[in-house]
Amino acid sequence: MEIQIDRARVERARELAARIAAPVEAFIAAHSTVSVERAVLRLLGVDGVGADEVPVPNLLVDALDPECRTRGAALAFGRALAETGLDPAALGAAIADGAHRLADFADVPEAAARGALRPHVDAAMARIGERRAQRRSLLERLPQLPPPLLYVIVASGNIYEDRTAAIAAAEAGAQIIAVIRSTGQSLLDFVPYGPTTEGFGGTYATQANFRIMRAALDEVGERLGRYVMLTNYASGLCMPEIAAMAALERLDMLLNDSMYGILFRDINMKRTFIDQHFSRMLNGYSGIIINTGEDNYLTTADAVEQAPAVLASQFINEEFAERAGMPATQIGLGDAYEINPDLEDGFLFQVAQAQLTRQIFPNAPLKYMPPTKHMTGDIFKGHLIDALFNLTSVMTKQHIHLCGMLTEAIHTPFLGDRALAIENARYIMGTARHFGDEIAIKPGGIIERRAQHVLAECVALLERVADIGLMQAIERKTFADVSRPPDGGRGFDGVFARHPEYYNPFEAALRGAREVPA
Amino acid sequence: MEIQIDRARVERARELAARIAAPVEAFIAAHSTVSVERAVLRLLGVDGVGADEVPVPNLLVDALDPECRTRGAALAFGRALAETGLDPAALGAAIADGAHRLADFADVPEAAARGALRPHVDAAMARIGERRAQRRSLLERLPQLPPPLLYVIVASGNIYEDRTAAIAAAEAGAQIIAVIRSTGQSLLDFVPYGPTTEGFGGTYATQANFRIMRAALDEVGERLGRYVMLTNYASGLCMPEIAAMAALERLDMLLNDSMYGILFRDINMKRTFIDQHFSRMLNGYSGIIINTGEDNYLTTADAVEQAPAVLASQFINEEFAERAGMPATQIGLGDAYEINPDLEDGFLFQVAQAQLTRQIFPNAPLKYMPPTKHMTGDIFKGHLIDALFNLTSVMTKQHIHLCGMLTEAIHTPFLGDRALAIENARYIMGTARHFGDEIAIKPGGIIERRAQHVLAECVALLERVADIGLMQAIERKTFADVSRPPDGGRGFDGVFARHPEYYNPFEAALRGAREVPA
Amino acid sequence: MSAQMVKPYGDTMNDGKVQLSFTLPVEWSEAADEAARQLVARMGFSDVSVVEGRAIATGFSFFVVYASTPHAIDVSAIKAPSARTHAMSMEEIDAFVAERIGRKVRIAGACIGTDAHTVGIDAILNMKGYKGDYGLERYHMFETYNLGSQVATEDLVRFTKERQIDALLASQVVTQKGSDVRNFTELAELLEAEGLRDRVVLICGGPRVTNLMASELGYDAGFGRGTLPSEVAAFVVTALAERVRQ
Amino acid sequence: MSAQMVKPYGDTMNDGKVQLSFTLPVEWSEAADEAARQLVARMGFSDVSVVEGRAIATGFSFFVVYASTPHAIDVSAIKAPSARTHAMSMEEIDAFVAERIGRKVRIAGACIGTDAHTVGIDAILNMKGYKGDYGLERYHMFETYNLGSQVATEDLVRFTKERQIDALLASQVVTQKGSDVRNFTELAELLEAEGLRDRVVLICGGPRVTNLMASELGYDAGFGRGTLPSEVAAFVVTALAERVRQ
Ligand code: B12
Ligand code: B12
Ligand SMILES: Cc1ncc(COP(=O)(O)O)c(C=O)c1O
Ligand SMILES: Cc1ncc(COP(=O)(O)O)c(C=O)c1O
Repeated sequence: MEIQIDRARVERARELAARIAAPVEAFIAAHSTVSVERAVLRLLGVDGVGADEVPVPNLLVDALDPECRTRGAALAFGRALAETGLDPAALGAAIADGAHRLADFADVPEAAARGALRPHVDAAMARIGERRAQRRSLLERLPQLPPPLLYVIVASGNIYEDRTAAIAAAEAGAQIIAVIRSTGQSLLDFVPYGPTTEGFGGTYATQANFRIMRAALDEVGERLGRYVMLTNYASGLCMPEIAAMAALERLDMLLNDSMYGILFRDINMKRTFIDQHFSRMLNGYSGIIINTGEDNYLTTADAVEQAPAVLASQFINEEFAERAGMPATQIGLGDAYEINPDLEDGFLFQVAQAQLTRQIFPNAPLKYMPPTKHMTGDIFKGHLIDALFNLTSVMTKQHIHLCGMLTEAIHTPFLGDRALAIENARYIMGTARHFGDEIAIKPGGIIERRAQHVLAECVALLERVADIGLMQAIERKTFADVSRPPDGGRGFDGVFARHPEYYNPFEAALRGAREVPA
Repeated sequence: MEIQIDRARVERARELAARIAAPVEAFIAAHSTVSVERAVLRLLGVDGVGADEVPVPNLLVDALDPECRTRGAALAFGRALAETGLDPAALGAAIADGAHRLADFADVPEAAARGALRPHVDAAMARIGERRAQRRSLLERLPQLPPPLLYVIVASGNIYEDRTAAIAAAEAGAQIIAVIRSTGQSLLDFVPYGPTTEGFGGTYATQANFRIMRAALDEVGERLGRYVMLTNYASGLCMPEIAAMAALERLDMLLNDSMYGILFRDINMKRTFIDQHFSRMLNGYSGIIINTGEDNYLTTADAVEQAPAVLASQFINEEFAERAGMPATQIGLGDAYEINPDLEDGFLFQVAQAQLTRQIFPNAPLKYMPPTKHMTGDIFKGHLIDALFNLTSVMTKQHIHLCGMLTEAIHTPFLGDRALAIENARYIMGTARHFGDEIAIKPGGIIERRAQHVLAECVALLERVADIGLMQAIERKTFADVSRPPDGGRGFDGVFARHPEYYNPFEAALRGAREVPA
Repeated sequence: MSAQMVKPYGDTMNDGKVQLSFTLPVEWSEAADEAARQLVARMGFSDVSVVEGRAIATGFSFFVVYASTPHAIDVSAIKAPSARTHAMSMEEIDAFVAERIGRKVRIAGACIGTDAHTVGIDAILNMKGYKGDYGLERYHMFETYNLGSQVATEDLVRFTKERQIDALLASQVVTQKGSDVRNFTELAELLEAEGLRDRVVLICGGPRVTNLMASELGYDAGFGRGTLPSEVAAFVVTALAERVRQ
Repeated sequence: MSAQMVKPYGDTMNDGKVQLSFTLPVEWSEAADEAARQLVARMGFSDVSVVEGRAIATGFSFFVVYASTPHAIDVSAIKAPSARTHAMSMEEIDAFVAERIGRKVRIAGACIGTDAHTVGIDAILNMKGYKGDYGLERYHMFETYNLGSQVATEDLVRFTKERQIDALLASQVVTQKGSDVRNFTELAELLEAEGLRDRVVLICGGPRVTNLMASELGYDAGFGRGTLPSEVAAFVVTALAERVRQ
């Protein structure tokens, strides 16, 4: 199955994406954010919470005076490390309880600071490298079933109920488990701490919760003889920190988009661009596959109309990810099955879009999202819409397949709903396993014309964005019909310009490790 | 969408079917059955029941002495008509209550008998012709939606509850309503009389029930602006009579197969062959589309293995129907979606079979039966199997589409089940309306190879049957793994050889009207 | 009105047939099927048939059951007036406002509490509207404010006071742990406390909202799934016109 | 054994969540949704949420409902022993018969009453078997008679007597209006009346049969959906061996 598409248009789209990303990257290179700095501290080994449950990395970064902050938290912390001889965790705790103050070490020479940081940077890099190697060897010993990889969410709010649900789902055939975050966590400018049992529409992403879930899935993976992947969300104000925690706890995937937070969470665009870059450098090195959020264009507006925007966003996400050093095989671009089920030939349009994406991004582990918007309380019809989504996915060889729930319009999934959803996917993908290989798409037909139209419109859209610049374009409602000003939105106060002497030891280490283009 | 098939093989299969049918037809031409004779009387106007609810046509035919019977019931009845001057209904009643005896008119000259029959034969032919014309004009004024025509069953046992169910189904989108018969009616050697409210797993086929349902569907058809078709079963010991009743009451379709009764109801094969022939002559003239029963091969044995037998049966049914004067457009050959849902690539096999049938019988209003055997109490999975059946049907342009019920393994359909089934079909057939037109089947792929294999095996099977003769082949378990002896089974005592002077006025009239090959 | 008792209908009047499905936290076995059967019998059903029972995970089994309920309901006694009764087109509504109210009507809408599901309230308010029915922003005689998502009830009440809002539209899509009822109640109480309740037509909406629930919460109307903007507009102007008359 | 009370499980232990669907013979309206809600409440459920309600025909509406049941069931108290407990292979069974019974076992099976659904009983009896498990005809130590479909109970009892059958297998697939229970009961009573009941291992089967129901009907065992021939064979020979021993 192949659609004839104009390769020159695809080339043009990639050129435009590069033109769009280049100036943003220059901006990124000259700035940092509080979350990047906190991620650096976390990687060095700082953790725990102080008074009022404020995480120690926040306490430390908040304690930096503005001038000092522009040089990066690492230097200040390195000075204290050099002087006190404490290890990072102990030093963090000592600062948190007031026994030390970072400002007191301002006089320590920069070289000493760098020297004191070195072993901890190396240790962090080594630990992440080990996690990555561990994943690789587990995957060899406990191979997954062939894609589409069935992915389900757990969202009870309680990490222990989530664990029960995740194990049950894995037994039923799920290959990837995502723990949905509690409502609004993406807007918190800190990462909660410890195991949590009270979330709302989801469960908090904390390092302890990551660990609990990882252990449970490793155990069930051994039992089932196939590795079960774990996913969480790195969108929001703490993108870099969550990427760091995920790297340390061997998560396998992270939701991570270069524009989602801006458009759908009203997070400041500069903050987002800087954060996504550092988090993606980390993801690249830790072998984590990112999942981008193009599905959101489709749930908030008409899916037929939004198709070109989805493709444009995929090109932009790809470009930003590559600039952060990620290989194509870790860039899980998003798409979704959201066309109105009552539209005649809507299935053909879905096939067109899914196949177009597959052909344009042949090496990406595409993430295919299920129908949500048009799901209703009619669970019987909903199950059928999910079935055609499953069929489209297996036909067009999508990689990461989020199982749709027949109760999507009703509640976060029940344990039984998940079992039915997985049964649906397994049945459809088994009985039609090689259907996509068995058919050819009619040249000049509805499907092909639709794909070509979407591509053409996408190029036109990217041309406009390249002309005015991405930040301007976002301000002018080019994406998802929302306007966001460059200096508005949440988290802008956490953005700052780098001092010429700014130092982030991991940036260099990650570049070295992965030869990220400068 | 087209599969490459070897046209020479198709030609060969048709030749073989002709070779198979020819000797059977010669046998048919030399025989008649009690049911054929009763059908003749019914067409002449004989109806009603005598003592013990025995239908008058049965009383009359049973009263004929064996010798007289060999000349056909019409002659004896014609003699009485000529002599008494009564109309057929009154004469039937008079004989039923003993006021007259057919034997008393033996001396009336044959010419007088024929003369007395003529106006009633003409009236019957005219009435059936009117029904047919009425259907045609209704279909013009109240056009149906394009095929696949959604077909659902009603089966409450009570004709009035059935009527409620039928109206509801038509409103929901059904275009054809079949009233399933009560268990075992096909084994009764008479047709019950009057409206009935107590059936078992179905509702009795009676002329009064036909009329009640026809009236209800005509009414709802006017309201909805589209003609709603009515179907019943002509299989069994009363095939010709039911065909006659259906012609008079403007049914639009009838289940009618040349071998089903033999194989699946243990009805005598000679009886069946003779009965199917006369009933099909009638069906041809009355514009009734027959539905053959190949689905039964698949429900009683493995569907993958039985595929060649299904195709062979389709060729044989086609041949017999053509020999009875039916045009291709009235020969609704059967097929079914019965492959194990858990078989990898089973969907591809189903598509292969459905498309093969479509290509070999391009003008037949194919009847596509839903999954039944592999349906379980898991209604959610069942609904999905039905969905892929619906998809296959719209892709391969099947004509008569029996909607599968998610509760197939549980109970005869509830009103709500039918609504969900129709919703399923409408959703799938809408969203994938032109999918079949948009794809080509890979040459030499799984689908094409499967289709070619089925055709080759079918030809091999027909060769064997042609060699030994159809009756012998049936005895030797060639079909459906059952053996039926030529003189065994139900209803054999109702078969008799025609006297050289045998007379069936409708045979001639129907041949004249439709120019049936002799 | 005389009582009209109805029961679920399978294929025969009053057969009471109901389909159920659920998960039990038990390992599957034939005894688990029997447990499911007894459980459904204990719920008061008769003719219980466990048509599917199977393991879906270690320690969990899933069941599909058909059974008959003995219960009937008197539909003639159900009091659930719809808020969607005044069918008027956009043009008719604009004309109605011009004639009966004589000035522009000020309408504010928001998705309250922590709820960020704006698609529903946007469908009612935005120009574009919903299913071909234009949104309230397009009406000439409405001045419409869309406050967006996650709006605190205090902010909404302050806005109502400041802008002298005539009709207030609150949306809730997330219903987990009763958050919708809590937020709606809070809004109504705050308006009451501020002495504003009688000055506004107060409306709530969302996929789980019913008009009955709305009136129990002290709202003038409630609109559920599939609501069209013109239905809401018609209700608002009719209610306002009645107040004007009084 | 201590009580182990379980409730349906949605996403949290003991939330009692159940899904229901049914048709009501009423025209759809918001009041019909409310009628559905009250009806389910009357059935004893709490937190009733009518998530779908719509017209499916003139005078009929269809509903999907989620609700919580307060009922729990003590699974430790369920008595429903399975007949499928003696796992043995065909070879083991043949060897077992040779050793413990010392002669061929005579088995007769039929689809009784007016039921013509032979696929199920054939799956148990025919050589070919079911899901890769050979049928009883293939066992060396069985002499198997498949009497086919629509076999009158009298005929089956006569056959049992004449051929000195050891184990009798009766199938019922059609369950409408309780025909299965009626036919099974008739067979058991007739065997009793003829003084044959104690001489045979009496087994029933079919998609709606449970072992519990079988024992209530006076059968030695009952086998439901998905039964394998070897499971039935193992039960038969074990039961016969026990009789031999007694
Ligand atoms: C789109 C969507 C989102 C989008 C929302 C984007 C946006 N800007 O709105 C995104 C992806 C951001 C999202 C996020 C979340 N979502 Co959400 N989402 C949905 C989804 C798929 C569709 C909702 C929708 O847009 N429907 C279409 C509109 C047109 O319908 P409607 O809202 O019913 O509106 C109509 C009527 O109700 C009425 N109406 C509505 N409001 C009002 C107000 C008035 C005054 C009037 C008169 C009428 C009216 O008129 C409208 C037109 O007819 C639903 C599932 C579903 N299919 O319903 C889940 C769903 C609502 N989401 C859910 C959840 C849990 C979440 C999250 C908490 C997940 C998480 N942990 O992150 C977050 C929470 C965000 C938050 N803080 O609220 C759950 C809610 C469960 C529950 N019952 O409580 C659902 C049901 C999915 C699920 N099964 O888990 N979601
Ligand atoms: C195939 C089939 C037919 C075929 C039967 C062919 C044949 N030779 O058997 C035909 C087309 C002839 C047919 C006809 C009818 N059928 Co039918 N049919 C079915 C169907 C689709 C599959 C049944 C089947 O073969 N299952 C596969 C076998 C392997 O499973 P099984 O029977 O459960 O057997 C297993 C176990 O139960 C067990 N088992 C079974 N018996 C025994 C016995 C013993 C002793 C033991 C130990 C174990 C055992 O072992 C087997 C292997 O594991 C079902 C729907 C469905 N999906 O279930 C409807 C179904 C059973 N039929 C039904 C009906 C109503 C009819 C008709 C009355 C319709 C009509 N009005 O004409 C007729 C009646 C015929 C009659 N007199 O009985 C209804 C019954 C409703 C009810 N619950 O009462 C069903 C459920 C369909 C429906 N929803 O309407 N049918
Ligand atoms: C890229 C991305 N990140 C995160 C989320 C989750 O939302 P939140 O912003 O609440 O974390 C989504 C959900 O759609 C998403 O697509
Ligand atoms: C051709 C044909 N006739 C009739 C029937 C109905 O069965 P019965 O023989 O009980 O009428 C079927 C059912 O499958 C059939 O296929």
